[in-house]
Amino acid sequence: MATTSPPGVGLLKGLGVTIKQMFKPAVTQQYPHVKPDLPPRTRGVIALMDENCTVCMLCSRECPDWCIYIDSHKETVPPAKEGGRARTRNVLDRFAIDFALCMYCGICVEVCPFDALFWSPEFEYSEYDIDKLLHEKGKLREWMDTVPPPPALDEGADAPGEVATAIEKANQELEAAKAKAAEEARAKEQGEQAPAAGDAAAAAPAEPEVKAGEIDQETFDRLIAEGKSERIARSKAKAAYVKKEKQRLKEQAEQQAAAAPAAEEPKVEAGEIDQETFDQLIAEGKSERMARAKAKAAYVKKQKAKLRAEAEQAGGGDAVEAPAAEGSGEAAAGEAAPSAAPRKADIEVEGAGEIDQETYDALIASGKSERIARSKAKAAWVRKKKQEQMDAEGDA
Amino acid sequence: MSIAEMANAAAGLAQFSPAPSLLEIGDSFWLSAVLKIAVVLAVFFVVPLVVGYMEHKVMGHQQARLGPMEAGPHGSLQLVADGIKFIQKEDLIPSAADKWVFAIAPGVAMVPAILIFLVLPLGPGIWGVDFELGLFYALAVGSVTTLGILMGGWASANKFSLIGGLRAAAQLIAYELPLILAGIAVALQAGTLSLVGIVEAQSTFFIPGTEINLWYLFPQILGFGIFFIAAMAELARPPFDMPIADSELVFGYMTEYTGIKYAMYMLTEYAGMVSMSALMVVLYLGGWQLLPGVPMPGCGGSGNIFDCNALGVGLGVAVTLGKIMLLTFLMVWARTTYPRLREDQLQRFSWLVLVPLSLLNLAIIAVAKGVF
Amino acid sequence: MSDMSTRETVMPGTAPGEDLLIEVTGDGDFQTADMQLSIGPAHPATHGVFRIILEMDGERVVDAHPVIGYMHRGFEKLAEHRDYRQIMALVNRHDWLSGFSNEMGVALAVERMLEMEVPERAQWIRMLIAEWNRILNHLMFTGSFALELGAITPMFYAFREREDIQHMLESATGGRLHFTYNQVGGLKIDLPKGFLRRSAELSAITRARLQDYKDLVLGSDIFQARTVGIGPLSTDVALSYGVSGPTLQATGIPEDSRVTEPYLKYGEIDVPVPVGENGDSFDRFYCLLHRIEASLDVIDQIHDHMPSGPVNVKLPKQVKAPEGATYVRTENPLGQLGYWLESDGGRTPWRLKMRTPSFSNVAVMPHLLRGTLVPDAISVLGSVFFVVGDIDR
Amino acid sequence: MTGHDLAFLVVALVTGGGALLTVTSKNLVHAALFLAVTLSGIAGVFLVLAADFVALVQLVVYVGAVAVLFLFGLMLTRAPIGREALDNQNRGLGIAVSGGLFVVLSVLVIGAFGGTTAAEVGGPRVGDIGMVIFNTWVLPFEVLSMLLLAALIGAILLARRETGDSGEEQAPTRIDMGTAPSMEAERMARLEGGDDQAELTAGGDPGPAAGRGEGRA
Repeated sequence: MATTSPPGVGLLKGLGVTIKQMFKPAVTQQYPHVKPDLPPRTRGVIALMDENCTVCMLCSRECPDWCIYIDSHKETVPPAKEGGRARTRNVLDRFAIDFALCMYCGICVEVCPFDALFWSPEFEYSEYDIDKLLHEKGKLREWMDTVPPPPALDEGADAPGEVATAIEKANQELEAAKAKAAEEARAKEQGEQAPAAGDAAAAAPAEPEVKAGEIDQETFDRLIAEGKSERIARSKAKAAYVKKEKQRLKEQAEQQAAAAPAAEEPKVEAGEIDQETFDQLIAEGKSERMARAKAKAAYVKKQKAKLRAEAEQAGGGDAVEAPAAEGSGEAAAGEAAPSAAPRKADIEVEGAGEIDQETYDALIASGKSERIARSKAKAAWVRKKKQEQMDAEGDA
Repeated sequence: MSIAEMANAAAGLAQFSPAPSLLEIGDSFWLSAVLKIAVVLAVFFVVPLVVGYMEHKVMGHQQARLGPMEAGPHGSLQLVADGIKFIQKEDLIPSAADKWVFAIAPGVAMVPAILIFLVLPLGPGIWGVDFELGLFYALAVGSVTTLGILMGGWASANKFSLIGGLRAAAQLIAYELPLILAGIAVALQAGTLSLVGIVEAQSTFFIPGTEINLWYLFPQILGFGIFFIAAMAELARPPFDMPIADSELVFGYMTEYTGIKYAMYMLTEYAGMVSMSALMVVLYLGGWQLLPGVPMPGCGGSGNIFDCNALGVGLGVAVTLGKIMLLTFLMVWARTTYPRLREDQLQRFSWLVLVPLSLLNLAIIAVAKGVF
Repeated sequence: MSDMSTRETVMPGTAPGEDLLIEVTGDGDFQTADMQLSIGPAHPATHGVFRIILEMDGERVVDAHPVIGYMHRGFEKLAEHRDYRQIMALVNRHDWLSGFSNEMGVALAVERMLEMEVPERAQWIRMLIAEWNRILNHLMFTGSFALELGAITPMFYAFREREDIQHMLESATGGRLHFTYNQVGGLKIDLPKGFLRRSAELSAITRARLQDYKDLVLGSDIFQARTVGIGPLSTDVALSYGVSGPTLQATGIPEDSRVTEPYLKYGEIDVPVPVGENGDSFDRFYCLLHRIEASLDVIDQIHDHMPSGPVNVKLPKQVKAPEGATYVRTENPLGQLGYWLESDGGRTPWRLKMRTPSFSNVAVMPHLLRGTLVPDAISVLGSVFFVVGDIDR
Repeated sequence: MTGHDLAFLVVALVTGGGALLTVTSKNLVHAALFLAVTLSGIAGVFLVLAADFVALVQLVVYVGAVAVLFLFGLMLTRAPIGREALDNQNRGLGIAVSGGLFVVLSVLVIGAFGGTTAAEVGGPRVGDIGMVIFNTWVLPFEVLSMLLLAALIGAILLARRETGDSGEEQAPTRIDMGTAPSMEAERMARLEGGDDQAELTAGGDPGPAAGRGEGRA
């Protein structure tokens, strides 16, 4: 296989390669002085558009290493129209990504159905302290400024879904506008006035209705003037619009509340503690701090329950849904209360090797492979045993 | 070559009169001694750093990179920064090591490297001592470095270090022979072992029938090649760096060394590059002479290369350093280009190729000397 | 010295309670005891946490014992608890130099089980990126093998080329090493504008620069002195150990899954397969370098074939492979990669068994190392291409 | 006491101390290193006596080559290196022989040069040495070089034979590590017969074997 050049020629050729390279420019990038030019799709850091987040928890659940932390609570939005139903909606309290754990797979960005998560090519956020790699909501929101617009797709690519829809819609509108213009032109021809048909089409009246995706023109103009990219300006303007809208709704709600004080939400004064719980915990030997936190949580819970009961007794409209999570004070204390009832997972079943013959036969009959049938049957057996034990305990 | 010719050639060695060094201050022995030591140490510590910087940059650009850029303008103080770092580092001695031998080994390797600089002529009148046996002295002292390497390799109590030390010793012994044989051919032609004398001899070696002098590079191009390869092998420079082959032996005899001791080994290597290059400059490239047949500006006629004014001295030193840089550049170039050989291939190359060739070279020179 | 003629040495073995007992009997004062030299787990030549214990007589290797498992991360078990989307982000990490090819193997397996029609364009793009991924991998080994033989420069040249290619791939996938670009049924998103033009450009540039490696490494007399005839591997031995990829092709047989069992659209194009003669270190490197050229040929053909259209199919919210099992083999850069996927119909695999090329390549190592010198052992270690994560999983 | 005398005294002390430590050191490698110190000291003595050529020969031959070869040999062979106690029952005899040798040499040297100073003798010039070797002593010189050549060739031959038929000379090495029977059988086959060995190096460079011999020579 070895090349059959005379000895020494190979050595000289090698010298030629290196000396030629010496007079070509080096490819080194002097990094801190020269920043790398990264493509828009680069997975550098995850940015959060928190206005778009609906706390659906999809990202957190799909994350392979569980590095996304989300806390939220529910708020009741008063009915928009009088006599309507009050709605509840999730309010994001905390959204944090631990970049010390993150493996940059991008699944969270991919699964987010509401366009709340984006990749940014920004990468300079290393820290001396690993704790600081936990980016909270505010910091994640700041990364939004660095999110570049998505690159144009290759010529051979299908247009992305939303663009295809938009094109279709635009075409329809264009058709409609043309038809309308033609009609108007005909009408105006009759009235011996003939402005350009195009003008008429362009002068379509602005929609008075407020739509999602509307932007706050003022903010948009200001940001553009500040030199931000159009994309960022647009997104911020959207956010500003949403914020304004929220403000408006809140004001409306307050006005309504002032008009009808009875409809006020059950409110609990924070800061107070449930003395009973506190004493009990102290007696159990917990630290004062822990006890205080738990007692606070207990107080809040009790008060809420009380208020809710009162509200229900009063029979006032819809019942307020119980918060899904325990009180936020308790979550902060970092310890979930152990549940009193035995859970299935806690029950130990002896003899894991046995199989549930019935299931096994059924599976074999349905044409499953023996291996799968066996494993499923095993699982079925364990499940049964557990159920039996639980039943037994329940009886006792 | 007849015995009578050999005797005549040897007799030529006897006609020696040491040339004066400009570093002599009046008649004071001690003052001039201090001055000489200062100059030798300054050269020992500064020139290897310059060579090291050159290596960084040349390697960088030959590898499509820039090399160091941060410490000093264009990274020129990188090695100074490295030196400071080495001093700050913890001085570790492995618990199983022979502490005493481990500690003095880098010194044993470094001291001979300094001593060689004593006889190297850097310019007209710029040398420590014009020793009658200069060439022999340089090669003899240089061979002691082996001992320091072997000591370090053994004392580290590390298998990789031991193998590295043994390889270094085997390599140094194998390449001592062609190195000395090539050097002897030059001494034979020049009729002296004094390094200054050899430079002088090259200023009076004319192309037959003309007044144009020649360097020994031209008659002894074979000897130069042998000396260059043997010098690289002796210094364990790539492609002959088996003693420290990082992919095989981690770092050979230097594996366990840290901090200042490691720095001493490294300095020894670079000082070795400089001293070997300086020897080659003296033996084959006419020392501080500008170009063959071109008289030195600032010096007396072409016949006298010692009678120089300040310009001539400065130019002479610059020319010597420039030639040293050229030779070290060649060594660096080889380092970036070649993979390393295997120890046994290197040994075979020495015994089967270089030694016979150097003997042939010696014979040619001796016959030529007898004929002309 | 008679008391020295028999000596027992106990050395730490590969597992607790399995210490190796080395007994050396000999006569004569110059009989030397064999020395154990532990190359790794942290050694410059093993590029990863791989350990190989050499029993040496002087510098000659008498026997070699590879010790693997320092990087075991339980990929196969982890995969049983991850849905298919998460598995994509998982499998591109066991052989981190062949991320795309790994993901593709799993995607192909699931698609095969679902009997899913993958859009044409997606298949061609997969091939394109897989070939670029192969070049990235081979460039890495070109550099690292030369580095292990003491030539430092090819590594830097290889990284220069890799940087360009990685930047291009990043523009499409967002990743440089762990692409996570595949999904069941195609790709996550189409190529960005200009990608194909850049790909064609880089193909020409890389092809031109390959000459540098040939002059600097392959043609160098010293390189040939260090590799020709070192660690020869016969085809029979290679096949009995399950060796694949360039290491197998070096023994002289053109075995390549892209040709012998074409997947994607490899059947529609011409895939050159370089082969060696003796299966020695030189031939292995020769095949590696020429596989880069072969991949560039393939890439040029892909450019000519690239259709337009969608790159993925609409997926249900939860992809579930139907019950059953399949085995998918693909030609990974390092050799044949196989995924045995068994599903019970759930959202995660019931079992995902990996057959990785590095494992087999390392298994043959002791056979190659016996009788070599330490420097040749390094030459063998560097030319039997492996990634430690791919051995240990 | 002149500076010259002082220098001699220092060098002589180093030499003598090195010699004493060489014979009393319990560590073989340390002993060899002290021997190197002693030999360097002797080079220093020559230098003080203005015999610079001899001093350099001493350095290059004894320190640069002999001492290194000593260490080389110690490290290559299985000599008891390290902190093992090194002692000899023939201490008394050794002292007697070396003492006697010292007396005889002292008497001879003082008898020959007693009363002359170093300055009077003067260091021999290289040219003089060359003249003497190539004129008066040319025959012994040639005979000696033949002897060295013979020794060199003999050493290479010895080294080659050692590795040439290693299949027989190599003592059986048994390694019990609980491997699978097939592997074990394969290993035994390899160790007993030369077939597998031949296959391993077939087509390969025959160099390593020969090369190692040279390395050792």
